[in-house]
Amino acid sequence: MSVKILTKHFHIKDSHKIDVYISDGGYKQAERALKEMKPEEILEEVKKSNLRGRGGAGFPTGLKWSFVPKDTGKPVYLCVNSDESEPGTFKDRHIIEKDPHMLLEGIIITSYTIGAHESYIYIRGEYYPQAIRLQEAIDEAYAKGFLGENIFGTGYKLDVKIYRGAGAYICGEETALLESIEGKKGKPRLKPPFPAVVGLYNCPTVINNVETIANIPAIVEKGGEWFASLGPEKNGGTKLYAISGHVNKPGVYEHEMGYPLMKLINEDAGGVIDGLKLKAVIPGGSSVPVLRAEECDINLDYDSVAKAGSMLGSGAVIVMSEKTCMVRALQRLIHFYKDESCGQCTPCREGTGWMLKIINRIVSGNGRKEDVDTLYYIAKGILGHTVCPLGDAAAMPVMSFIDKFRDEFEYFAINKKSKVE
Amino acid sequence: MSEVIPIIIKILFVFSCFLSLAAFLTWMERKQSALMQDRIGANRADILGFRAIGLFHIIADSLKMFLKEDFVPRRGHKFLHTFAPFISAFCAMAVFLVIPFGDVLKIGDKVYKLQIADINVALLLLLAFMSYGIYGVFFAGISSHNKYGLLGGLRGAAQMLSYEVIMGISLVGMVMISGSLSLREIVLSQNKLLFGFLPAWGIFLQPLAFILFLTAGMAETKRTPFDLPEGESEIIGYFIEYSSMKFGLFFLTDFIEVIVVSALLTVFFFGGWNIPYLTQSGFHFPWGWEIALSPIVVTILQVVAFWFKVFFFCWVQLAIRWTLPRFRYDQLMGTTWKMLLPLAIFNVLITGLFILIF
Amino acid sequence: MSEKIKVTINGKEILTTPDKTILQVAEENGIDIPHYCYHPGLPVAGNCRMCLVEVEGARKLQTACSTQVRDGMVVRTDTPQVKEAVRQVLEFMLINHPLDCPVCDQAGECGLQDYYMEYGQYDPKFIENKNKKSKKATPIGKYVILDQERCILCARCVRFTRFITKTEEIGIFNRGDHSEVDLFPGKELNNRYTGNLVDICPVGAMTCRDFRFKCRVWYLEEFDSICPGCSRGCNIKIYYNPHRPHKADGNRVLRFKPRFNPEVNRYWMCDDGRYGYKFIDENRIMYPLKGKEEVYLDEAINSFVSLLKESIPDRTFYLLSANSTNEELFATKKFFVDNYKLENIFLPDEDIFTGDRDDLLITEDKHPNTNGVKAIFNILYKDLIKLDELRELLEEKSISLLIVNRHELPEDVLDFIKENGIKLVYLGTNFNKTSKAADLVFPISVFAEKEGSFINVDKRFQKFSSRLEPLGVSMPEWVLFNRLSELMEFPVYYSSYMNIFKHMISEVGAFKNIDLNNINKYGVLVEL
Amino acid sequence: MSVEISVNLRKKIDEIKKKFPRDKSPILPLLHAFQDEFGYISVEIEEEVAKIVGVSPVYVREVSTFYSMFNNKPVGKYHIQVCGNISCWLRGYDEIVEYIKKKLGIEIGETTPDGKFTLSRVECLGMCDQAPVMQINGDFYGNLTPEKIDEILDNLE
Amino acid sequence: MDKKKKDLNTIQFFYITEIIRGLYITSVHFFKNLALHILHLFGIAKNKKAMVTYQYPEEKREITRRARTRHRIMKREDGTPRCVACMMCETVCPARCIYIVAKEVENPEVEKAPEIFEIDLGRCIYCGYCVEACPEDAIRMDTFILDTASYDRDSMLLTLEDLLNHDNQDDLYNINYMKK
Repeated sequence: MSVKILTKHFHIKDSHKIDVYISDGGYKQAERALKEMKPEEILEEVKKSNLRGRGGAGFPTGLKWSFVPKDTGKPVYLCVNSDESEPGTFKDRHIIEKDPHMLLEGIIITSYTIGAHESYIYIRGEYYPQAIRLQEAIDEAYAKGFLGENIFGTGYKLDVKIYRGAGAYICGEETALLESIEGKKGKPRLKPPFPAVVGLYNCPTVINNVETIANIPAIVEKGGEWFASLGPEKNGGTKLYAISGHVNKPGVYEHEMGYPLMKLINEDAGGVIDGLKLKAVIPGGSSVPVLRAEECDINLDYDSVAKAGSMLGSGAVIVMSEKTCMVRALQRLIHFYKDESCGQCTPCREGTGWMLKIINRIVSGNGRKEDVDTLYYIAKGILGHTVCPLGDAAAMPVMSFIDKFRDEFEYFAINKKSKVE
Repeated sequence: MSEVIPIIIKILFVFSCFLSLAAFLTWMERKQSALMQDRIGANRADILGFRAIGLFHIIADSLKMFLKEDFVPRRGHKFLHTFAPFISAFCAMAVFLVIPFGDVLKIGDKVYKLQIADINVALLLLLAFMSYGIYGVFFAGISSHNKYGLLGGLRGAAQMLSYEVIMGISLVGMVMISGSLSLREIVLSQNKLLFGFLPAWGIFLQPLAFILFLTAGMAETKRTPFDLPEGESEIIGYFIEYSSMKFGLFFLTDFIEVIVVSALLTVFFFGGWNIPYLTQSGFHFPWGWEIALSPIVVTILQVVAFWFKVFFFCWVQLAIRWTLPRFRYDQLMGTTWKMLLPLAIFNVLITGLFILIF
Repeated sequence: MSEKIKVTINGKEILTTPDKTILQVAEENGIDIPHYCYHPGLPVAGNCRMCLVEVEGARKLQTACSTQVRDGMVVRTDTPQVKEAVRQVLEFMLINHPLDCPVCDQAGECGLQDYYMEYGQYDPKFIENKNKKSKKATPIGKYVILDQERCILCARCVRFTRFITKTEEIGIFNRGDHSEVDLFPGKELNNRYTGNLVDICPVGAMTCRDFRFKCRVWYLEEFDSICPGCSRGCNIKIYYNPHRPHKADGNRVLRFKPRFNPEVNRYWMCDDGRYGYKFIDENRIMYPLKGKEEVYLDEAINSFVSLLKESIPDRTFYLLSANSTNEELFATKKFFVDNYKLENIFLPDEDIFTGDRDDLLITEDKHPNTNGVKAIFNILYKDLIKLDELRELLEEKSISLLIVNRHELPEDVLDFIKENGIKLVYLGTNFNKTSKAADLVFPISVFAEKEGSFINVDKRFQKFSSRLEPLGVSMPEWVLFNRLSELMEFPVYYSSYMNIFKHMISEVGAFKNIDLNNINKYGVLVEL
Repeated sequence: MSVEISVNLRKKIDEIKKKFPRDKSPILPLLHAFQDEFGYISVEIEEEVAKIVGVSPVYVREVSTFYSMFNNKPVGKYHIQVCGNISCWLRGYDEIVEYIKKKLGIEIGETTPDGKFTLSRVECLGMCDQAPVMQINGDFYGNLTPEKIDEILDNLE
Repeated sequence: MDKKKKDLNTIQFFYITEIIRGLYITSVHFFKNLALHILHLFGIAKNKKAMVTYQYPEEKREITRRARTRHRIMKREDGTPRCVACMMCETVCPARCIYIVAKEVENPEVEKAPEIFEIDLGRCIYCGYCVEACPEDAIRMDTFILDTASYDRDSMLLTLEDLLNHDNQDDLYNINYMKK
């Protein structure tokens, strides 16, 4: 069996309870970090670990932390992004449900490193039971003195607060998330300035994904080099792969970076359902380009997937069998992006609505052959012209679906029925 | 007293004849042009639904002329402006004083010459009056305080002066042949036969003079193709600021001049009242036939013949007007001085030579 | 910021300062970058995405409105990518924009129309139904009408109410392509600058209820002027309709719009001033009145002269107006004070210090030129007389001739005048009760019909010109005093406006730092 | 029409204000609290929240209309939200939602006449491993089949 | 001059022959038409036309269906004018013969309608630009009413009522033109 970092407590009963966590060696690293290490040392370890942001963009975490300006006189904030709304993604939910204290320990270390005394966990509004569980964990940690004033007797002060979203995919975008915490509409901000300089309440802010933060205790424990050794070059550590769709055993599987995709589908997830043939895979959550079955022979790390013309994203693998109609599948996706577009900037606001109207028309049997080109044209018009990456996220699947399954779209538009159904 | 009454009667007769002919020409011009152009022409004026092929337009026109506002430009010369049309009309009409429209009328023992005044220098009088006509045009042009009027007036004056010369010289030949300046004498001189059958009309004796006179005469009337002083499509000419009956006079003068030119053509080149082979006792054809007629019938025939010839030349002039386009101004002046004047002088020389020889 | 940096836009090297954005630098140098959400008077939003430009080294196209210039930056606005991007963004903007330009009052000065002509997708691909929104042509305040369907969500209005008036009435509700600009249910716009929303709206989503449908904007012509609504002296443009008199009941002036002046009003003006233009065309005195009858000007002037000659200066009383221009006041002073030797010349305080003011533009003093009166007549605020006390004053000084410039006299004064047979001469632009009670009325042209200058509350001397003809025989006051001077055989005679203006700035001490040849378009500060 | 605030809610409000003291941050938690209490966010509630936070009500309305979880119309006692995104759709969303529609006799976005159920379609609920999924008033139900739906809905009734 | 003028030959140079030729042509027309007219008076040879013109009020020339004739304003189904007073026609009109004053309409779908819509036929040059410019297809020039002459200027002014007074959508060619 491969190394488990994030899921190592998952099998234990009541793993979310603080006592269980402590008995399994929890909060040791936080204590050690606060008492023995300097923030610079931790930062150095994290940089060495090649840990890349697990939220989707894959930005090196250590680098991100180092952007925080020192001595601005303003407080520094840590925001943990748990607004896990990308279709196909559910790994953060597993961490929060089964091991919230690992996350909290990570938060303590991270906050200490960047000098934050206040930390927000932005959890999506739909995760109501999970929010309750996390709140329980925080309360337990406060009771033990791991949070609050004078942590571990070091005099270090940290408050962790949960902020519940209310159903907006866009709040997963870091600046939109900040806006949301500030009590506004989740409309992404213009960058620059980046949140590391001007973030929450105009103060320097670090925003990291839950999975990223949960990796921190292990890095502190075993050192950055060990972590970096786990995956291929520039891709350190293990990754939670969330697999869903037409597979027999959907779920979260932890593997080292660079785990082969076909192995994940066939071995971990138990293969495609009903023994059907594989048709397509979306390897990193709905917003990344789709891969055809024959392109799926790749390793799952940021660089390899990018080489194959897609993105690892959040590591959410969505598997589609040969029975899947790609037109209808794209309709679902466009519907999602149209629904979740914040409406701030023009191309995304109008473009997604327009794409939905066209694909709805195709699906309802009123399509024309030109519509496929129009769809592609609109997607191209959105791509790269928006404030935030949601526009790109909406455009990329459309372009890749049409690139790779154009025959199916044209068949539907001309013959008014699906090619596979 | 008994001298005066016949003259008054003759004046009334002549004036009623050519004035009604002038009025008739206003209608005829329209109708003729219409027929030449496959149109139907003026036919709208009606009295109780009766249209009389447009003849009522003459009445309608004159009514309109009389009823319209009489207008003098604000900065125009009021006296000259008013006076100019009268000069024009008067000079044109005065020519008829000397035109013989018949031989003589014998009633009982009285013999009346069918001519208002038989003056022995009639030709000079005639040319003089026609020259005076220029004043009308010129005054009209300069009194209007209008640049188009002025231009028209200048053009008119230059044109009329130039053609006046041709007109005079072209008639010298006929004067030489007849040996008189009296029109009556000139007509009478044509009342014989050449080679026994050809009437000794000016046209046969002086064909070149006929063409020259016709051209100059038409230029005198300032009608197409010599209508540069008016030029409807460009400057509207010397009477641009005229309205009502003052314009009417110019308009009428136009037609009177047509008749004048026709009458002069008749007198000089078509034997005036002469009808070939008709003598005081009746027709004497060269091949021997004779028709005896009473003198009064002969006189009537001659008068009718005169007016018929006049009418015919009116028709010809109108036809030319609606056939030819307008000259350019340089062409107009070039034609007079470079072509017509040498030809006219040449004509005089040739005539002199012939007279000398025969 | 004296530090200069070098930026290259479309191959043109530009020296500028680093505190500016690409869009500002481009605009200063005559390079047109299309934009909707950017407005120089508002914070940057960057949401319309029209101002995309190519910045060398950047992976994606950048918004010119939000990207600050750096030294050595190379920007291109004319590459095919930029053009294609702008065209597509414009197309996105238009897909849900209703095609009701024929109805829309913005047509003719609409950002969408303008840019469509330049960047438009002339081969439209959109064949779906347009989104319907909840408010189509709904009044949202006294002066503004909202049409959500025409809105392109540039959020200029939202930012205006948030950052300029700080009244925060407008928000963008819902999300995605159902986003709509609206007020909170049951509320309406209740700030005093709502007209600016109409100005800043780049499309026809917010149109003016007052101007609505009166006239098409392309019929209008404009000239620069100064708002006479209060002593702020906001710089305005007057839009008038010279060629189509059948519109708007024949009124010439149809609207005021603010004109940029960084020292006075920036980009804005208040509703009171903006919609206070109606007096220019309505209820005007056009011809001199003697008693109640219209008379020829000569006759009226002769009557005035005989009145002046009958009354001795001690028994004559002149009420100045702070609506007169400096030149008029100067002529008044020349005529009445210097030549006629009048001492009873006063400025009443009418509605100065009403307490109606705010921090943005509106001032208490509702006259444009109170400072001008101060400068020319050396009157201090404490010297102002109160109209309520006018009656006692008239009685005390046993006045026989009262000359009123534009004021509305209180009822008791009018009664007093009637009872005591005081002759009342009224100089004014519009009819009021006083003009109706006057023995002699002279028509004075309004500010929009004459050249002149005002001094605003901050002692800023601002000139204005005119392109309107005076209505009837109305004329500037100085022309009237000129005629009177002639008949009274006084020495001063002004042949033209420039004449009097030159004389004024050379003679009035407060104007000594005005340079005749170079009067700043933003006005000159004078010393009072 | 003013909003009556219960003692419990008042306590919650104070707590939230203490926890998120800065700027407009309390708006979202407050709206959550009010929605828990009243079931939906009415215009009056928005004004009330604005008063509590001390901002213009426009801000609150912007927020409450922006986030999909805040209902701006009254909903039934049980708000059934069926995930319609790709993973759930791949695993049979269409049949599930058809079944619920038939069972309750309503279309998406409607409320049953007795005011008990409101059916709506939502985007990904983050439960793709148990697709197809629905959420009823905060509780998740995964691996749905018609039989399971019967069981769940019947238990609610 | 691009084309060189044809040089006159010797005979033409003297002009006389050419004048006679011209006179011949015109005279032939004259006498032929004179004869025909006289014959027509007696009802003979009516099938031979003596003229190419039409005697307008009595005879009418055939016009095509696309001819521009007097204007009309189209109606909506409820009878209100389709015009929204956008002033496009007023703006484009080179003769400035259109006068529109707009008013507001309660219905937000319509919003704007003409209060005054007048066309001064005395000024109109029938260029048809207004029809081209109209974005609502509200103004058309297809009434086939040609005889708009009048004795005073006021009656040349068509009001909105006049312009709306037509049978909507029907074949106005047949109604107004052919049946006369």
